[in-house]
Amino acid sequence: MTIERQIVKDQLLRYYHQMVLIREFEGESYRQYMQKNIRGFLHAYSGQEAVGVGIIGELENQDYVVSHYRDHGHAIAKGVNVNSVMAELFGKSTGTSRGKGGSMHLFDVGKRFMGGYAIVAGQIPIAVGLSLAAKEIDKEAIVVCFLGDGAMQEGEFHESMNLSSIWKLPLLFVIENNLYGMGADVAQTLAIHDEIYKFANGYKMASDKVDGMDLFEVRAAAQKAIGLVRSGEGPYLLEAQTYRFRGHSISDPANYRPEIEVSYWMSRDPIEMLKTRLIKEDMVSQEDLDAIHKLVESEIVEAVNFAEKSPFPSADELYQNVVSGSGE
Amino acid sequence: MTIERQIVKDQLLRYYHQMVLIREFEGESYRQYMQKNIRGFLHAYSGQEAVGVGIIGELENQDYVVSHYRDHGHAIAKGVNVNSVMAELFGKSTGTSRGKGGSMHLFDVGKRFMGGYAIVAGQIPIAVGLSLAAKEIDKEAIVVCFLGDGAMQEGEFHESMNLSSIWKLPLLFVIENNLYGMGADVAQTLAIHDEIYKFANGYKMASDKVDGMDLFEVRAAAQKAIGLVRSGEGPYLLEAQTYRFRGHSISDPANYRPEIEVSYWMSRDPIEMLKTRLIKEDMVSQEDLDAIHKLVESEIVEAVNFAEKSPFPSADELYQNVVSGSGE
Amino acid sequence: MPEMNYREAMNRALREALDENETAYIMGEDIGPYGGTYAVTRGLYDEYGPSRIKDAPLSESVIVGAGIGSAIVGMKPIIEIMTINFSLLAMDQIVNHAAKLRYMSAGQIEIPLIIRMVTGGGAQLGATHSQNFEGWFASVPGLTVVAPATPYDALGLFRASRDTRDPVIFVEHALLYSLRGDVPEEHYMVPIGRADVKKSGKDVTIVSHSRMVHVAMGAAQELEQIGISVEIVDLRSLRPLDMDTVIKSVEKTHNAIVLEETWKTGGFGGEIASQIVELGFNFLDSPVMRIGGEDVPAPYTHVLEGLAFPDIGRVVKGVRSLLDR
Amino acid sequence: MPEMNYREAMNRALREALDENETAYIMGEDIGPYGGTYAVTRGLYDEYGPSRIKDAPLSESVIVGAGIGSAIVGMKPIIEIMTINFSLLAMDQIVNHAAKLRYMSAGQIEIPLIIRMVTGGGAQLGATHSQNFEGWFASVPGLTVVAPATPYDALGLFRASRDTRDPVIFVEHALLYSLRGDVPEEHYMVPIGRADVKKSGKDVTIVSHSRMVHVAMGAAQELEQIGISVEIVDLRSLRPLDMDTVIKSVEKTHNAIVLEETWKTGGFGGEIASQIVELGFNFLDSPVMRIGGEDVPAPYTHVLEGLAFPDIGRVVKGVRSLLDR
Ligand SMILES: Cc1ncc(C[n+]2csc(CCOP(=O)(O)OP(=O)(O)O)c2C)c(N)n1
Ligand SMILES: Cc1ncc(C[n+]2csc(CCOP(=O)(O)OP(=O)(O)O)c2C)c(N)n1
Ligand SMILES: [Mg+2]
Ligand SMILES: [Mg+2]
Repeated sequence: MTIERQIVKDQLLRYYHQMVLIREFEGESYRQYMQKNIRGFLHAYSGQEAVGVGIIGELENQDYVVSHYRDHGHAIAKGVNVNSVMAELFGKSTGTSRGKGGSMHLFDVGKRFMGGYAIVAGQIPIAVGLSLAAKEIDKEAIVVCFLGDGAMQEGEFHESMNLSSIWKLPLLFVIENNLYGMGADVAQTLAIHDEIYKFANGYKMASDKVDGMDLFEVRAAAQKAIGLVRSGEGPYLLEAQTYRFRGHSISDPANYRPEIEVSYWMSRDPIEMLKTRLIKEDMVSQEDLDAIHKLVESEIVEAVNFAEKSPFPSADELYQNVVSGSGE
Repeated sequence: MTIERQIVKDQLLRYYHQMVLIREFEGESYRQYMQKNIRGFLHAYSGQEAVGVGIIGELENQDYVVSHYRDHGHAIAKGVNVNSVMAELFGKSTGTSRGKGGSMHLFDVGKRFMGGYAIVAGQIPIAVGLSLAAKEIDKEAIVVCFLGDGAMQEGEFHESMNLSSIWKLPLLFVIENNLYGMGADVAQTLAIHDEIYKFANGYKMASDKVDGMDLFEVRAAAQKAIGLVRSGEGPYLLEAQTYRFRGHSISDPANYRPEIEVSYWMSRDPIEMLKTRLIKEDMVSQEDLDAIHKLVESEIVEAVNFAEKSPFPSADELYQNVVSGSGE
Repeated sequence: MPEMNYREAMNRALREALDENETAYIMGEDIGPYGGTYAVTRGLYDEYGPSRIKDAPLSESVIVGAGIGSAIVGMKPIIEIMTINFSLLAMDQIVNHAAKLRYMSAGQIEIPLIIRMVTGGGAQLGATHSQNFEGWFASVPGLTVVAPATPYDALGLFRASRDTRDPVIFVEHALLYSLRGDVPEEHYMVPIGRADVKKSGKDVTIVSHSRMVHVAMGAAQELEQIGISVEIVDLRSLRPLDMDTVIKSVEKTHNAIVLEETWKTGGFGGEIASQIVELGFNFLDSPVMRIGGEDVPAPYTHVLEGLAFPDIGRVVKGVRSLLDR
Repeated sequence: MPEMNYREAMNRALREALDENETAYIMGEDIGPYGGTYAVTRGLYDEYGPSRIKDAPLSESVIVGAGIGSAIVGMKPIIEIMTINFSLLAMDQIVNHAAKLRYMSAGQIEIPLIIRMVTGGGAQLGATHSQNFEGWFASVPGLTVVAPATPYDALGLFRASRDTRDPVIFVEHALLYSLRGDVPEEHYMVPIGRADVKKSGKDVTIVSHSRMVHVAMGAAQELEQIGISVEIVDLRSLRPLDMDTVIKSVEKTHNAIVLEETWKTGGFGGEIASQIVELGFNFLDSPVMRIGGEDVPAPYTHVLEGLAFPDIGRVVKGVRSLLDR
């Protein structure tokens, strides 16, 4: 195998690994929820893995990622440690936010994963601010802001599109269009639901759409988008067409979706699609993939172990981090 | 003169009268402000008269108009009594809101003039609600919502565009694009400033632009827009290109505008343009117009007289109208 | 009397509203096929259809604004803001518009609008999803703020809210939905602005609303065992505020505790405590005590969240320290 | 000591911020060529240029959000929300985000952000433009709320705000901008969380902030003539709240009045009054009195507006009735 080929293969396996890790992490988090080790809201990213992994994979370490409450996938793709994520879900002091944030509020500033945000669209103005700083003082970084089709309906999205466009900020808006808000069909709630990416025209912003179930397509679209954003052309909007395989959150049986629609999208499972292609094009072997599944299995076991064994935060942490120096 | 011609002439003179009345009313209100009979904020509509008069002139009595703080023109065009408006500015109990509202908050529900609103864009969601009721229980009325180029930058505008579009509400958005917010050049604050009407595309909403200084053009555009809205086609966005002849408010000397720009737009004074055309096309005589100016002069004198002579509200009115029955 | 839970009482209240007035409609996020986040509207979409049960975009401002506008010209909108946390996005429409148009138009405009919101913490939803802003709304002239603590009051106060010709902020607590209680078949109404003595006692008055009423009840039970008799006043509405009932109680017990769930500092409890002092200074044997939430954003983990909100233990302790017993 | 007015003090404060830190910038609506609605930023645009003085679109939410985001990664944003009334449109960014990110990230995120806002009524701007919401912000853990009443404090507190590593709501009063006062040439700082006895006296303590401090001063002057000696405590910041200074004063005077401009019911005055009772019950000769705005939306006409906000006459009357003199 040539070195180039080896590099490509390693990279592809890395992507595959991330996608499987996200999927299995969430499967496990659902089980842990049933056992009441995890509480509150829990929103799974399952089905959308190719989007987060494909886009974040094209970023540099110094680039910032901003997410929302469906943030496990983005966090893991940005390199946040799964042990810490699981511990956060368990509410333990070894969690990303020492148990104070929970599933919807993951943060790892060291990795430039700038947060999960639970107010729909609330993350977008903040992403604008990060990109302002990226442009003015950082100068090397760009910002990727993930948001849903539902978040587009909020006023804050509009304000952010406008400001980032007139100031030509290095900001990539990624709309993960999974066709639903919570249970509301986006066709009933967003006027431009069938050509979302064109919404950018109203801001003179470049945009495109991509099949969010196909990692290769996502990577290609991401490369183009990121390249433009990094070159100083201003913000860019990328619509990724995708689907969430589970309900909106763990408490949602998702009865509002027609079965035929669900099975269509299930048949386009991004992990399966990637696997099939990798095997078919002989890029990796079944053994390579098996090894990854095994690895993920042990990573998940370890994450749960780590979370279980970690201590809860102590009572005095209640008052810490309210403001600088509080609770000390 | 044929009957048809007489009707057309009467109508044109009515428009001319309204435009002059608005202009002179505001001139007088500035003088009264200097004499401290009027206080608070005072925003003149001068320069934009053809927009309000042209569009409202195409409405039926039952149609609703919603305005903002620059509302004298819209109110007068909708038939609100100038005496009451002047009395409101004077803070008198004979004012449209018994002196409680002031210049920015004119209301005459009987005339279906549904208010001036002082929070930029705050009127837009309310106009959406009026049009929802117009569609569902009124069935005959439509709603016109006036807003500025600046108001488009607010999130509430976006939310209102989207909702009214998906619900196909009978709502005409009129953007009075006068090139500035307060002092901010819209080219610096709105990404799509040079083709504002196209912003409607992002909501699959019909739209057009019109020269807002030319009453005839405004009327034609209004007829088309109103016809579509009334026929149940859903909302419509009309951009009227116009200019305010005075500063943002009485306290603004408007130094931020290049002189050449000001003089260009002044040369397109909608009242002068209308006058020139009416005379040139022999639709009315100079005497007709002189008579109107005389009439307006006396109307203004009367309005001031009325306002001066009216009593201030009594102290117990402070507690009235907080909630139903309060202060009684 | 038949029993039902708070959710069922609210569901019944909504049905009545729809049945009794054909211009009544419900509008909110995910109240359609999804059935509502807290399932209060479950079933209504299928029964009444999309024109009465309006599934709205994620646009809190225009949802409230559309409610205002349609109320102005004769409809009877019932708006659901999924949780009070999201009302921050509609603050301008509520505070600058709904609350003020009657006044600014000198009564030309009337807004008979009900805005339902779920308030409160305690479900490990973290800092952005566990707040109580009803006290803020209660400080705004022009608004009416109602906060039932029982299924009976929920239905009765909702009926009264429908008769109100001004915007009503109707606050339901997430953790009360499964609470069961008696609700008569016959029609009744609970007037707005009338507090309710949920338990009578003689040593100390606890003034409270919404979920905290039940925390007070739990504490009262424990305290009973050591011979302390607690009177519990459920305000039921924060605006208008029925201080008569509160003062009458304090006159009897000579001691008062104001209990609320939100951050203690700057909470509405300060208003109530101050009025108790202003109106009942001479009845008081001890300073009015306030028990409220800790002044921290709500943490996710249960070990900390449990410390952030007032609970029975804290109230018991408070009462004992106040009475020095 | 040189004299300058409050506006000039703020302008100097802003210049210093820009001069001393190259990542500091000012962002707001119409602060560019227009010069700022209250002219506080006048001249800065020409001097510092558009990258330091950022004229923003009319988008309160994203203005605040952009401030937050850029503060997180090292800039020093100074945001101007033209008036506090418009902050309702940015409430979500301020309360759900700026105030909470430090906590939710367990300290990973820090937001050294100053948000300036003009508060208050009294200029006949009507109901939507005459409000005081600083009390709401002061109830939110994570925020710091500063409200200077004099040019000296304005500059000194702004300097301290720049050193704060958390979001500061910096509240200026529209009617104070022309107020003159001494401001030293030498560098000084006014620490946040330290109330100031603006006038010492012995019969009654008036606790207040922002413009109302001057109303209290006016009342004190009148009362002096009938032999009543008033002590005036200017809180200067509402969060943190310096109750030590307040209680020390009440210990001396035995009588307390809390004076604020906003609607009395549900105002922040309830917090202060309650704490006075909680901490100083035994010092009090009389119940704590609150004087606040009338519970009405602000009317336009001066004959009514004059009745809506506390003024010298009302404070004089309040003091006399409290002391029964
Ligand atoms: C301001 C606000 N409104 C409502 C909610 C409740 N909510 C949480 S997620 C969600 C749906 C968002 O849909 P979308 O943006 O498409 O994201 P997806 O969940 O599909 O990834 C809603 C309505 C919220 N958290 N914040
Ligand atoms: C929410 C809000 N932000 C800011 C202001 C202050 N303000 C009043 S008018 C105005 C400019 C609005 O410009 P535009 O919408 O173009 O209307 P125009 O005055 O040009 O008619 C601003 C910024 C306000 N009243 N409300
Ligand atoms: Mg979605
Ligand atoms: Mg404009």
